[in-house]
Amino acid sequence: MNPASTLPESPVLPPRDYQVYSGDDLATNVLEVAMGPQHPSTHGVFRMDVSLDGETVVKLKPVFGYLHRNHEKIAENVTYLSSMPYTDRLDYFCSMTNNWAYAMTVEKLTGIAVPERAEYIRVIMAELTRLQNHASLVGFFVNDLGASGTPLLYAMREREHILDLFEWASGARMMCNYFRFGGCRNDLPPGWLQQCRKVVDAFPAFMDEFEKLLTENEIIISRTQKVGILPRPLAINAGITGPMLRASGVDYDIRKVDNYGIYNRFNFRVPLGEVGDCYDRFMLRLLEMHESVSILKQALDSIPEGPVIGDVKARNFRPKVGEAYGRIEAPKGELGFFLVSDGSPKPYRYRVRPPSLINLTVLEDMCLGHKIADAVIILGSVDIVLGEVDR
Amino acid sequence: MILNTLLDNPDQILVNLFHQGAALLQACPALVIALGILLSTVPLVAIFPACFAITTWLERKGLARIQNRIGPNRAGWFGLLQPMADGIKMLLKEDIVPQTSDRLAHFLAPVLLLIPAFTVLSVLPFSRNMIPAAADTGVILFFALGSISTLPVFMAGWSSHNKYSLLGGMRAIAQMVSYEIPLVLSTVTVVMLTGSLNTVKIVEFQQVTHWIEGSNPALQILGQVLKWNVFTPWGFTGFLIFFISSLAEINRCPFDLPEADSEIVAGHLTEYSGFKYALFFMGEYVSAFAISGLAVTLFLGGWSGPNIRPWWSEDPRALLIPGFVWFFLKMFALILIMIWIRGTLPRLRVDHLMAFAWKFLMPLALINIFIAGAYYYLPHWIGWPAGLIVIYACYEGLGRINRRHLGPKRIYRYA
Amino acid sequence: MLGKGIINGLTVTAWNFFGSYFSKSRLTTVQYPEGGNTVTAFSRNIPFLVFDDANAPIDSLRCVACKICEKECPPQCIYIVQDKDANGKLIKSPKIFDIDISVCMGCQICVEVCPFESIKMDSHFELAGRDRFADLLLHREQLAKSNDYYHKIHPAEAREVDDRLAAKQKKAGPA
Amino acid sequence: MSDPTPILARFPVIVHDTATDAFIVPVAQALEVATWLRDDPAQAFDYASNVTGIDYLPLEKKLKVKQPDGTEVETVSNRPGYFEVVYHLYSMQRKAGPLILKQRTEGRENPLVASLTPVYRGAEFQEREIFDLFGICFKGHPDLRRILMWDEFEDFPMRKDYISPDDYEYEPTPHDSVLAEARKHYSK
Repeated sequence: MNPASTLPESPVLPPRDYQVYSGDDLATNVLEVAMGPQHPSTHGVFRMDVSLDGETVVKLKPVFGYLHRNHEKIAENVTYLSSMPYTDRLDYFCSMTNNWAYAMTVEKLTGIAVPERAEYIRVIMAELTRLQNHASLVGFFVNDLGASGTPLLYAMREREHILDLFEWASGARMMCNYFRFGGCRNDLPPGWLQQCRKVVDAFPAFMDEFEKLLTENEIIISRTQKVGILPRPLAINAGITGPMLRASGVDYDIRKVDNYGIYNRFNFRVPLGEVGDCYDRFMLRLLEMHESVSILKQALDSIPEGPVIGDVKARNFRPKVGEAYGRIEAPKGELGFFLVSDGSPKPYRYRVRPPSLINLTVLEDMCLGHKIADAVIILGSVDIVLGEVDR
Repeated sequence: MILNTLLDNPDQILVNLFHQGAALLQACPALVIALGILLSTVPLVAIFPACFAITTWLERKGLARIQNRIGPNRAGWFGLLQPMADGIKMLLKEDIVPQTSDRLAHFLAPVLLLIPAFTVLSVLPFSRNMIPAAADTGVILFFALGSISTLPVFMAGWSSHNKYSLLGGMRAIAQMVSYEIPLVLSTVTVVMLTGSLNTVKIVEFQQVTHWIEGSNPALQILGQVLKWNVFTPWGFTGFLIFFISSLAEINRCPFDLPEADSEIVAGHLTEYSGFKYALFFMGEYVSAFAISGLAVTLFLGGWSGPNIRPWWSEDPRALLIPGFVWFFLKMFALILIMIWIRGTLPRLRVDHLMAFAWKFLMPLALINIFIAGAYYYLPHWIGWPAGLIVIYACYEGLGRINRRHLGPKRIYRYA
Repeated sequence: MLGKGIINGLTVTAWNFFGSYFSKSRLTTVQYPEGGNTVTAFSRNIPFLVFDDANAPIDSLRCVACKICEKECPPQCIYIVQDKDANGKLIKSPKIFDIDISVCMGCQICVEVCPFESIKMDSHFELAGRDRFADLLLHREQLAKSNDYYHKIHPAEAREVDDRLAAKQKKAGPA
Repeated sequence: MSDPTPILARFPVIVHDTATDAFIVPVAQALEVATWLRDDPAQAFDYASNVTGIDYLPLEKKLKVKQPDGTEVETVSNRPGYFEVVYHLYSMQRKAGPLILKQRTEGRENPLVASLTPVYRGAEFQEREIFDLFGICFKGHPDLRRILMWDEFEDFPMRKDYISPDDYEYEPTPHDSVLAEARKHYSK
C-alpha cells in the first residue's frame, strides 16, 4: 500500500460539512463552550473551544500555552548539562525517556560512546517508563469515560512500585534526571535488579486484572468503538506518532525503524490496530505493555557488568560545531531533540519535538460530529501531557 | 407491666410504645393526633439525614477500599466523624450565586428537590404497622411524587445561567422521563400479582402467614425468604429492570450523566456551593433511600426476613428481630451495591442511555408483564422454568439486537 | 451475553475490595507522619555544604567559593560571594553561600560539577516554613553539615568520596 | 542518509549543504519540492517529523589570511543575519530518513517562507509555533495565529536579540542583579 497515493489532492483540512439544523419551525443556534482551562478532564491547563449543536461537536479549536515557560529559550541560556533536569519537566510522566532522547542527541552531536551496561539500564528504565505511562494513561482514559477513578488508582498502585524503583536508582521518583551524556549518572544500587525483576514478574498479573476489568466491559466497548476514527492517510500526513499512529494500522515504531540504543538485540512485536478508533488506541497501549514486559525480561536476563558512564567531563563541555536530530520512541510518540552547536558551552539552538503537541493536530478532525462526551474521551485517548505540549 | 407488654413482641416495640403513649393522653384526643403526626414525620426527617451521613462515610470508605486506598481515617475513629466535618465545612462555605442567575429559581431548586424526596418516604412500610401514610394507592403516589424531582434539577440547570448547567439540566430531563417508563412498567408485574397498589398489602403478599405452624425451624426461616417476589422469573427480571432504572432516576453511576464531572463539570450542580450544594447532595441520597426502599418493598419482601418467635412471648404473631431492622438492612444492601457499581463502571453516553431505555429495558419490561400474567394462570412447576427460559431468550435476543452495530470481538495483529 | 463484561468487572473490584484488607502490595498508601519516610540510597532534596571539623564548622567547609556550581545551577538558585582576608585579598572560602530552596529543584547538577566534593545532596525534606525568606533562603550556617552526617544519610556514596579525597591528598602530599 | 543526486537532478535550484546533509530550498520552490518529495514513489517522504526555526544573527568575522609572501591580510566577512526553517522529513513507507529540508529568509526584516502545511499537515502546529516564537511568516498556512504566547503578546521570544521585559513581580532574591532590575521596574 502506498499511503501517499491514497491522499486526496489537497489534504490540508478535510471538508467540514456539518450542517446545523435550521428549519423554519425552530430557531436553533450553536452553543459555544470554552472547555478549560479549569475543566476537570482536560489533563492540565488545556482548553477546547467547542461549538455544540445540542450535544454534537460542530467545531473544536484546541487552545494551549497556559503552561508555556519557553523551555527552549531557557536551554539556550544554560549549559548542555544544565538542560538535563529541565527535560524531566517536559513530559513529567516519562522523565527517563526525555533524558534518554536528550542524552542521545548530544551523543550524536559529539560522538560519545555509551558503555554496554548503561545501554541496558537505559532500555530497562525506558520500558519501565512505558509501562507506567501506558498504565496510567489507560486509567486516565477510563476516568474520562466516567469511572470514578478505580482503574486509574489500580494503575497508580502499580506505578508506585515502578516509581519506587526509579527513586532507588536515581534519587527521585518523577524528576529522575538520571541519564548523562555517555551513560548514566550512577550505577544501580545493589539489589535493584532483583527487585526490578520482582516488579516485572508481578506485572502480568496486574495486566490480567486490568484487562478483565476493562476490555470486555460493554459500556467501554460501546462508548469507544467507532468513536474518534483517525484514518490512516491522515494519521501519516499529520505526523501522528506512537501508539496513536499504530492504532491506525501504520507499522512504524522507532525502536524498530531506527534501532537506537540496543533495541535490535531484543525480540518484541509491534501491535497494530485496524480501525483507528478510541478502542484501538486504548487496546494498543495494553498490548504494548505486554511487549514491554517481554523486553524487560530479556534485558534483565542479559544485562552485563561494567562501567555505566564513559569518560565525559562534566565541566566545560563543548561540542564541536554542527547540528544533530535525535529521536526516540517515547511512550507518547516520537520525542525528538534538535541541537545546533556553535562550539560554545551552550547550545545555539535547542528544539524539542513534542509528540503530544503534534498528536493534537488532528483533534478537531477526530471530534467533529461526535458528542461532547466523546470529545473528552478522544482527547483522553490522544495522551497529552501539558508540560510537553506547552513547554 | 408496660415493659412486659413492650417485650411481648419485640417486632412491634415501637408501635406498642406509641399505643402506650396514646393511652396516657387519652383525655385529649387532639394531642393523640398531634403525637401521631409527629411520630410519623419527625423520625423520617431525623433518621434519613442520619442515614445520609452514614452513607457518605460508607461510600467514601467503600470506594476507597475498592480502589485500594484507605479512605477517610483522620476525623474520628475510622474516619466516622468525616460526615460531620463535611457538614460543618459545607455550612461555613460561602454561598455563591452567579450574578446573572435567576435568583429565585436558583434558591428554590434545592429546596424543591428535598420536598418530594422526603414525601415519598411516607408510603414505605418500614415494619408491620409502621407506615406513615398507608394509602391504598401507595405505589402510584410514590411515582407521582417522585417524578416531581425532575423539575428542580432542571430549575437548577436553567437558573444557574451556565452552559454546563443547562446541558446537565437537559440531560436530566431526558434521562429521568425516559427511565420513568421501564421503572413503572417493572412495578406493574408486582401490582398485577398482588392485586393491590397498597404497599403494605404488597409486602404481606410476600410473607408466609402461617409459618408458625410449621415444624422445622430451618424451613420456617427459609420460607420467610423464598416467597419474595425476586425469587420468581418475573420478579427477578422486574427487580433488575427496576434497579437499573432507579439508578438512572437518581442519577447514580453509570447513569450520572446530568452531573458527569468529566464532561460537563458538575452539570446542574456547577454553580451551587455551600449549603445549597449540600441540600442537593442530601436530596439525591434521600431519593436513593426512597427508591431502594420501594425496591425492597416491591421485590425483596419489605420488612420480612429470616426470623424466629421469641420463646417467652405468647403473642402468636410476635417476632424477635423487629421488621424495620430487616428493612434497613436490605435498603443498605442495595445502597452498597450502588456504591460497588459506582466503583466499577464508567458512564454511558446520552444516546446509549436513551437507546438502552427504549430499545432494551422497555421491551423487556413489556415482555415481563406478559410472563407475569402467564405465571399467574399456569401452575408454578410449569410457570417457573418456562418463564425463566422465555426471559433468558428475550434477554439474549434483545442484547444481540442492541449490539449488532458493534461487530465481532476485535483481534489484533502484530507487525 | 450482554452484561458479562460488567459482571467480570464487578468481580475484579470486589476482589480488590477484600484484597486491600489482606495484601500489602495492594494497599500501597503510606500514612505520612506515622509511616515514616523512606529514604533510599540516592535520595536527594536540597544541597548542603560538607565540613570536616565539628569544632569549627564554617572554617572547615570544603567549599573554596570557585562559583562553578553557581554558574552551572539550572535554575540559578545559588549565590556565592568570596571571602576576603584582613588585607582585602580574596581567600578560598565563601563569605556568603545562599541557596534559595524555593527555587532549587534538587537536580544534583551542583554536586556533579563540584571539583572539591564540597556540596552534596541532603535527603531531609520537611522544609516548610512561614516566611519566604527567613525560612526558605538558606545561608551557609544552615547549609553546613558535617561529614558524619553525610555518612549517615548516604553511607556508600560518602565512603567513595572519602576514598577519592584521600587519594587526592596522597597524590598532592609528596609534591 | 539518502542519496542527494536524484533530488538535485530534479530540482537544480536546491543547494546541498554537505556539512549538515541538508537541502536548502529557495522559498519559491519549497511547496513544489515538498509535494514531489511526498508523492514521488522513490522518495515517499510522507512524514514531516520536526519543523523548527533557527535565528542567525548578523555575523562579523575577522579572518587573518596568510598571503603567499608571508604577510597577513585581515579580511572582514560580513554575513547578514537570516532565519532558517528546518524540516526533518522521514518516510514511513520506506522507513527511511531523515531528509533535512531548509528554507532561508532574506535577512531578518519581515521574514517570509512558504508554508508546507498544505503538504504535511503535521507541520501545522509547529509552523504556528515558529510564527509565534520567531515571527517568521508562513505563506499559505491555513491558520497562522499565536499558539503558545497570548494573543496580545508583541515580541518574538525565541529570537536571539530578544530582550525580556523587566516586568518582574517584586520578589527579593539572593541575586542582586535580579533585585536591582526589579527595583528599577517598580521605581518607574
